[in-house]
Amino acid sequence: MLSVEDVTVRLADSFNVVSGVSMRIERGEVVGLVGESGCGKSMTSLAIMGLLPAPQARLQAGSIALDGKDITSLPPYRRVEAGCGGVAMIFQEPMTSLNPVLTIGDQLAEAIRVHDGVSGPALRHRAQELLEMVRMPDAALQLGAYPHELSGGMRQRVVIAIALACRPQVLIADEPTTALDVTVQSQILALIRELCDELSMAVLFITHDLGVVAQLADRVLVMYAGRIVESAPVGTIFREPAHPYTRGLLACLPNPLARGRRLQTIVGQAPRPHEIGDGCAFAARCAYAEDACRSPGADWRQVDGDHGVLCRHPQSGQLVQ
Amino acid sequence: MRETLHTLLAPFLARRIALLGLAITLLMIFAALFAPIIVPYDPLEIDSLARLSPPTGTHWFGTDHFGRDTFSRVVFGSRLALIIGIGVVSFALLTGVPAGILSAMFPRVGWFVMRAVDVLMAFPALLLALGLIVILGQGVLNAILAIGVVYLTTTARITYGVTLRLRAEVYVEASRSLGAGTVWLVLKHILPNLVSPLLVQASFVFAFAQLGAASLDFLGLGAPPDIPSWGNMLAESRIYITRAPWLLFFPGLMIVLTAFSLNLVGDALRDRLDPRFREALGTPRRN
Amino acid sequence: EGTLRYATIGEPPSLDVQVGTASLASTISQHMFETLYAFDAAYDPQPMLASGEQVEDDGRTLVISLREGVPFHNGQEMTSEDVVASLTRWGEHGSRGGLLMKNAVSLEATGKYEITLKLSEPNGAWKNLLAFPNGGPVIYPASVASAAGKEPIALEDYIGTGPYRFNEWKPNRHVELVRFDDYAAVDSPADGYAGARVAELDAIRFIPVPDVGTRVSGIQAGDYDYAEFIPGDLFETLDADSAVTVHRNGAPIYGLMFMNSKDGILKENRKLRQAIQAALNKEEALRISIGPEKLWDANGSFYPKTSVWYSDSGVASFSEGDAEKARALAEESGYDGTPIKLLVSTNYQFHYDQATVFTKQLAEAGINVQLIVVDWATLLKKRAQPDQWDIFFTHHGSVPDPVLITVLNETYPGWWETTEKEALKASFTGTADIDARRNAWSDLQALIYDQVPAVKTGDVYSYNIASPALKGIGDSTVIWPHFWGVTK
Amino acid sequence: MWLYILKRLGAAATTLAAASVIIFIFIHLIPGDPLYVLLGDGATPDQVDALRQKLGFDRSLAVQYFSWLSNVLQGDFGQSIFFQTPVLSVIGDGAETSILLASITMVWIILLGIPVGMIAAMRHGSWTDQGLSGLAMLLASVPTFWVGLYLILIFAAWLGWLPSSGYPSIFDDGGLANLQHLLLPSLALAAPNAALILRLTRASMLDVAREDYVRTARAKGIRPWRVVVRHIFRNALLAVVSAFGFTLAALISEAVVTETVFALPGIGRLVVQSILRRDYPVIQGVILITVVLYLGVNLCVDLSYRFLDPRVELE
Amino acid sequence: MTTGPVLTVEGLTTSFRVKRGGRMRRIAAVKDVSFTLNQGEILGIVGETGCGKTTVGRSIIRLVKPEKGEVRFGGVNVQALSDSKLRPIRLGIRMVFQDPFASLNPRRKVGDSIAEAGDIHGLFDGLDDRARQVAETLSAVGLDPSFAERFPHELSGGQRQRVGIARAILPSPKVIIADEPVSALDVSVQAQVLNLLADLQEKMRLSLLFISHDLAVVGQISDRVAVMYMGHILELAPTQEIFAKPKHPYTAALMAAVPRPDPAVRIKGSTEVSEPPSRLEEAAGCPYVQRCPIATALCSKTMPPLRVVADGELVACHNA
Ligand SMILES: Nc1ncnc2c1ncn2[C@@H]1O[C@H](COP(=O)(O)OP(=O)(O)OP(=O)(O)O)[C@@H](O)[C@H]1O
Ligand SMILES: Nc1ncnc2c1ncn2[C@@H]1O[C@H](COP(=O)(O)OP(=O)(O)OP(=O)(O)O)[C@@H](O)[C@H]1O
Ligand SMILES: [Mg+2]
Ligand SMILES: [Mg+2]
Repeated sequence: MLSVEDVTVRLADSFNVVSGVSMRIERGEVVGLVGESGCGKSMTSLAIMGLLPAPQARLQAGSIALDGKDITSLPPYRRVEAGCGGVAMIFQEPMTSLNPVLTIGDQLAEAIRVHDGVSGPALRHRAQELLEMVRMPDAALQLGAYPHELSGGMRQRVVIAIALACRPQVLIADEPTTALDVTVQSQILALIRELCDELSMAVLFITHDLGVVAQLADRVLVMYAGRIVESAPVGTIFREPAHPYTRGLLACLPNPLARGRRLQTIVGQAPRPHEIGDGCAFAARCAYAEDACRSPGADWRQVDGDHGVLCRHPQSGQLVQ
Repeated sequence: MRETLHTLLAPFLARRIALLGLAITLLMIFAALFAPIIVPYDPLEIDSLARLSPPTGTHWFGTDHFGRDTFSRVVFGSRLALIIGIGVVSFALLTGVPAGILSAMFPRVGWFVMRAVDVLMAFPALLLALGLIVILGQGVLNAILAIGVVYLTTTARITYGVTLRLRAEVYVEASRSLGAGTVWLVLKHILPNLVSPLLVQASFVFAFAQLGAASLDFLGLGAPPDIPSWGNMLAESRIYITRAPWLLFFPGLMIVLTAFSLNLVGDALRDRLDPRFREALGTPRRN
Repeated sequence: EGTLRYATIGEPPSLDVQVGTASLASTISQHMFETLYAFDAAYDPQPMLASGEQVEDDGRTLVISLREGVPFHNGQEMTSEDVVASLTRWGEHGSRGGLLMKNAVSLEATGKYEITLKLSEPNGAWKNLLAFPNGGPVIYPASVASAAGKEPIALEDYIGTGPYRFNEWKPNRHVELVRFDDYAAVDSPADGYAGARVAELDAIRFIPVPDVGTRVSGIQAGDYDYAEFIPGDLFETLDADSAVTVHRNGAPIYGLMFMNSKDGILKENRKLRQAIQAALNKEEALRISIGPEKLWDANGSFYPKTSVWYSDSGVASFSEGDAEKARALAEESGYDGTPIKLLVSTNYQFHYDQATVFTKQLAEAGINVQLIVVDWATLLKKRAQPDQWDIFFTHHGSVPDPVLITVLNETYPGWWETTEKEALKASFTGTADIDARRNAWSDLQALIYDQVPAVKTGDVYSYNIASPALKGIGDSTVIWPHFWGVTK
Repeated sequence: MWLYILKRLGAAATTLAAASVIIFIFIHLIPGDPLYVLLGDGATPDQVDALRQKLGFDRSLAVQYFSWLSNVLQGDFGQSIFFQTPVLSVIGDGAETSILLASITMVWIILLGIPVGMIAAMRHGSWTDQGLSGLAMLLASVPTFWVGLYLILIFAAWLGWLPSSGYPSIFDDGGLANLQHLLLPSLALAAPNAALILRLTRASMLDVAREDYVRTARAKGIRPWRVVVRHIFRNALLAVVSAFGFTLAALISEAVVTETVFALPGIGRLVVQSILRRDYPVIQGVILITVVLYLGVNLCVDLSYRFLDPRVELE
Repeated sequence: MTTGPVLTVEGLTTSFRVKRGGRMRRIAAVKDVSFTLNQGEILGIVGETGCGKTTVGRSIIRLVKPEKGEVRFGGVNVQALSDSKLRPIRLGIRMVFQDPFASLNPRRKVGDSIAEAGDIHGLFDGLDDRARQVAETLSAVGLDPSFAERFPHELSGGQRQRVGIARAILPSPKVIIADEPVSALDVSVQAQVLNLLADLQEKMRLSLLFISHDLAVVGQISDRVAVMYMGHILELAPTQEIFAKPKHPYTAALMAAVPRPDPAVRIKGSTEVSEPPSRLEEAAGCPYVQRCPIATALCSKTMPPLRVVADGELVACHNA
């Protein structure tokens, strides 16, 4: 459905924040993209949407194709057009993703008009339908509400409804639940899952929360310092992660059920974009790193059928907590 | 030290036009400091035989109706411009900043102070300055006071706004949680963080003080006419606009250049130091 | 035909010219109000509202007959009753009324068209005083004059006999006069202010345009027809400009620096005053402040050569510009370098310019001057306080009789009052004989140069500019421009 | 809403009261005597005293203030000392000019400032943007009277295209054509203020363009220009509207000099002349009215916020 | 390990005045909260956004003035003290803030921030002593002493939070209130900071009030956990107990909603909206009543008090 090849995003002060990211997402599949803050998740998604913040960031290389059709050089409003089977996106901050001076109905209608070309009562009807689709209570009433009159969870639903108005084939969700409470988060996650199945969309779900990934994704991409370092079905990632980083990450999750006072840690911090050298970006924090790791040239290797990793010495075996 | 210098210069290095502003500003300060060395004539020297001469090799900017050399007067005028600028800025800062901080730190007192500021703000600025000048009498110091009062209000407002915001900052709260008193908070947390918004404000005030002073001079109520100031030169020579247009051109140009360069400096500082305060500092012109 | 637009330097104060002396007020109101006599081009008073006179009793009794059939703007005919009421008010409250009327024994209407004024002493200047409209005895209806008393006359009572009548005063915008169709003109050709006044224009509008550049470009652009107070330096350019006609005023004005005789360092210090006088080079000051030589005259006499009052006594001291002599005199006077406070206003550019030049000249003679630059309103207030100043700068317009010169007035700031002066002044006013009066004036002028109650700074011939379309602007000897006989 | 307006009016009344005291005290601190100005050079002390008594200036300041205040509250601003006519009619005569001048200037400001600011913002970083921003900065640094003098020199004296100065009322002969008298002054007056609005429009457009909801709008597939008009501009306008109160205050101030240069019979020049003439009642009246105007405009700006921004709760 | 209480909170109620709908209204952010913090204990407080966790912490050290209630520290009622008497108390109870970016003054060197408490109270014996103590503290939180000369913007998030902790332990306090000290950090760094806090607590015998919205984190570090909802503590129990057998229906729902990092146990969440009611509406009963599956008529009438249901387990529910 969506295929991304070798996408590289470069900042104006000439660092790559995303380097050579490739991925494929199929219809009806939820792919989780996890990684720490600043590793380039949002930049990847914005590159797909064609919404990279100019002039600070630009697409340096790579191509993006939708349904086999290259959309790399299309402006954003063409990428979402129904005709070519669009991409839609929901953003991290439900509080700021909606225009504060327009009603929910207006903002929905705008999107509907672009994609369905309807107007008048049909428009209103469709708007209400979309709100109902995201399980908004009193949908008809809420059309006239302003964003500030809604709670965070409701706003996130509106944002999702707007994305759905585009009748997208691919939905990109950039940390849509980070700002929400766990109880609300679980509602939104369930909603996305349901919609994905119902409309058989391809979903790229971006998060830094491994728990969320475990709950929702079919497949997981782990990102570190601008690169995809591991890709595997969700079960494999959590059971038998191959990349030392992934393993470290999983090991340092707090676990109240197996409560011990000390947690395992990964030493150090993720590098900032300008600190990334040519070699493996994780080498400085990696227990298995050797001199070779610090020079360029690590290749993507397939550990298993659909389990790949970007590491010279991937680990095997079950992770024990 | 080098680092501080670099941080200070950074906003200018990033933008060529800001560098121009800085250069003009420095040139003006240089002219003001070394005026007696630079100028070919005594700016007050009357020469009844060389009246209203157009720009020539001997009088680069021409002469006025007293036969005084316009170039020398323009150069000397930068002294007054500098004095007015520094004076107004200092006055505005020395009064506005304490008023603003006090109001923000002690809301009860602050209510009254800010109402007083509101009242002052409600007067059209130039009229306020005019009125004060007429009361105090003409003079450089009084002009500084009169214009200073105008900018005291904006400075107090900005200080008040920024201090309120700073007061709510987590690090201020953190300091309070350690037992810090008001004086400590103001000295260690509020003031240092006020420096850059105030620096920005200061450069705008400096720029607009020039326009304000020129307006007062133009209405004949600014610096005493025997002091060579750009505004006075304009006021004195405006009747010659048809006969000797250059007489108005050069002093006017100097006012524009000074205000322009300081605006550029302020703009660059603001963009660099305090993008957050853009709105608070958006409309400083009051004259 | 049409409306004449006159760009004035500012707003006139009250147009009640009996009380006020502002020249703009005179310019405007002379179109509305008339006096019994009016000056001709040679500054000889000629009958205007009067038709003739008889002088009896050695000049102590004046019987003046009035023209018949002269209507006021309100339609009433002017009679002796109106004249008596007007002259009475003028005598009591008019700014120059006292000069004539303080010696009045009686003033009566001795017929419908005749009045009789009896004086305790003869006054040689009587006709001049009755003819001079500035602060002078213009004739109002009796009801207006007696109702107003010492207060300025209200707008709705601006009723006179002149060729134009008051129409409206829009503050800040304009004062407008319109033609008075029933005007009764004198039956003689126009001559100076005298003779027939023919109103050709429908209206005259006096528009305040304080900025001089704007006044000039306004004439050039055709927005105004006539503009006053044009700086000397523009004279040559404007003279050459075909879009503008220039009208040089034949009656000069002159700057006056009054010395404080009541208080301060100059009080009774005649030597120091002479030192100051000796230091000044008035030519330089005039050249700088006025510019073209056509527009000034370094003339020491209080009257131009063409005047009957011209005299050269004392004028040798007029513009010596002798720093050495001044230094010596100052030393003799015991001057210790104390700054001398010179009060000057910037509202009149040439005051300030000349004061600046004089300051420089005095400094060269070792005399320190501290310029106190204020606006005109402040100056007027300050000069009444003797402790605030040593010298103040003002100017004086042309007056047809020396008795009107403020230097001679003891109550005028400066307060010059010496026995020599009193004696001379008495012999000057106490006779109607013109030669005796001229001699007395000549001595007074010499005394002024000796005692230095004030320093004359030289004659300035102001000029006004007009659009070339304006025809018939009278000869150039007038003090205030008038627009009867003018067409557009 | 009504409660809010009432509260604001209450606050404005306090401000006004304070302002009126300040005005009154300030004005009487001004040295100089209106009576000498009125009566002229040759006035005798006797005349002056008589007039002083008639006008009530011999009473104590407090008494004068309260009698003035009670008169003002009844709509009587007193008599102009200089013109001997009611202050309100003096001000009323100037009001036509000033209101028209301010309106035309506002039109210029809006017509030039906002669209050009939008263009600069949309071409952010380009030469167009830098040129326009630089020009705006330059214009904001120019004294209005200086521009005014050169405008007169060029367009009136040299080219003769427009009248140099003055302004005959539109109710006089000439009618609406008289408005061309206001063209040059309004341009001179508009220049720095339009520059300010331009910069503000540009800055707030750029700020808003960074907002998340603009990204959402783009992601929806809306055409770029529609994003600009509907999402960016509308929100950017909030900051610009708030500057209008400020701009008006600046206009009142700058009109003082502009009206003097262009010989416009407006309130600005009236007040300067009145200060020079010490015509206290007129100065008091004008300043009081401008203060009222300022407070009124600010109230309107705040109210208009409510209609532009649903988040705003009027406190 | 734990001994008697160092900090006792009783009936703490704090409200804010806010402007809503054109009127001033009171929002009770914390209602009748009571608990004790024992010597050497870590007490966790969890709850969703806006439930009043931070306000509890701020009320204890009187950064906001509570409406009612007592806070006893070392035998004195903190709430009754005058401002000047309060100052020394503030040395004993210290706070670590959630946002490591906002809680350091960007214009002060790290060393100055760490030394601030000492500076305010004049505790240093000259500059050398100050430098030495700062260096020691930096080492204690695992940072190189050279960090004293750096500015906050030169530090990573984890490093800043260590500085934040360093500031809270010089001079050493009795109680630390850690308000979401790790929620702004990435998991890999979060673990480092959690370990550091635990180590320090043990080494310095501190008592720790640990506030977080993340159940897993709280569970990891705390001895006991208090669950807050809409200003109330609904349950307070030892960690094991609360995770194994939550007694309050809200605690149970919260536990169920936490996404486990284990794809094998997927939650079947509901897609229906159920969110906390508005804080502006004061209701007499239990705040959870609308969402509670076992609510009875009584629940909407009276707020159940926090009562002991088992040894050391307190629950505020009529039906638990
Ligand atoms: N507008 C921008 N200009 C310059 N650099 C940026 C910009 N936006 C992001 N970056 C940088 O690009 C890098 C990648 O950012 P990105 O937003 O993709 O991270 P992320 O993985 O989404 O992080 P988070 O979890 O915090 O959202 C970061 O180092 C960030 O500092
Ligand atoms: N200064 C304040 N003024 C007004 N209301 C406030 C203030 N501080 C907090 N509140 C309100 O009090 C309630 C509790 O806030 P508090 O910050 O204590 O919650 P919290 O549990 O710490 O939330 P979070 O997890 O978001 O930090 C919230 O409804 C909040 O809106
Ligand atoms: Mg992101
Ligand atoms: Mg909190």
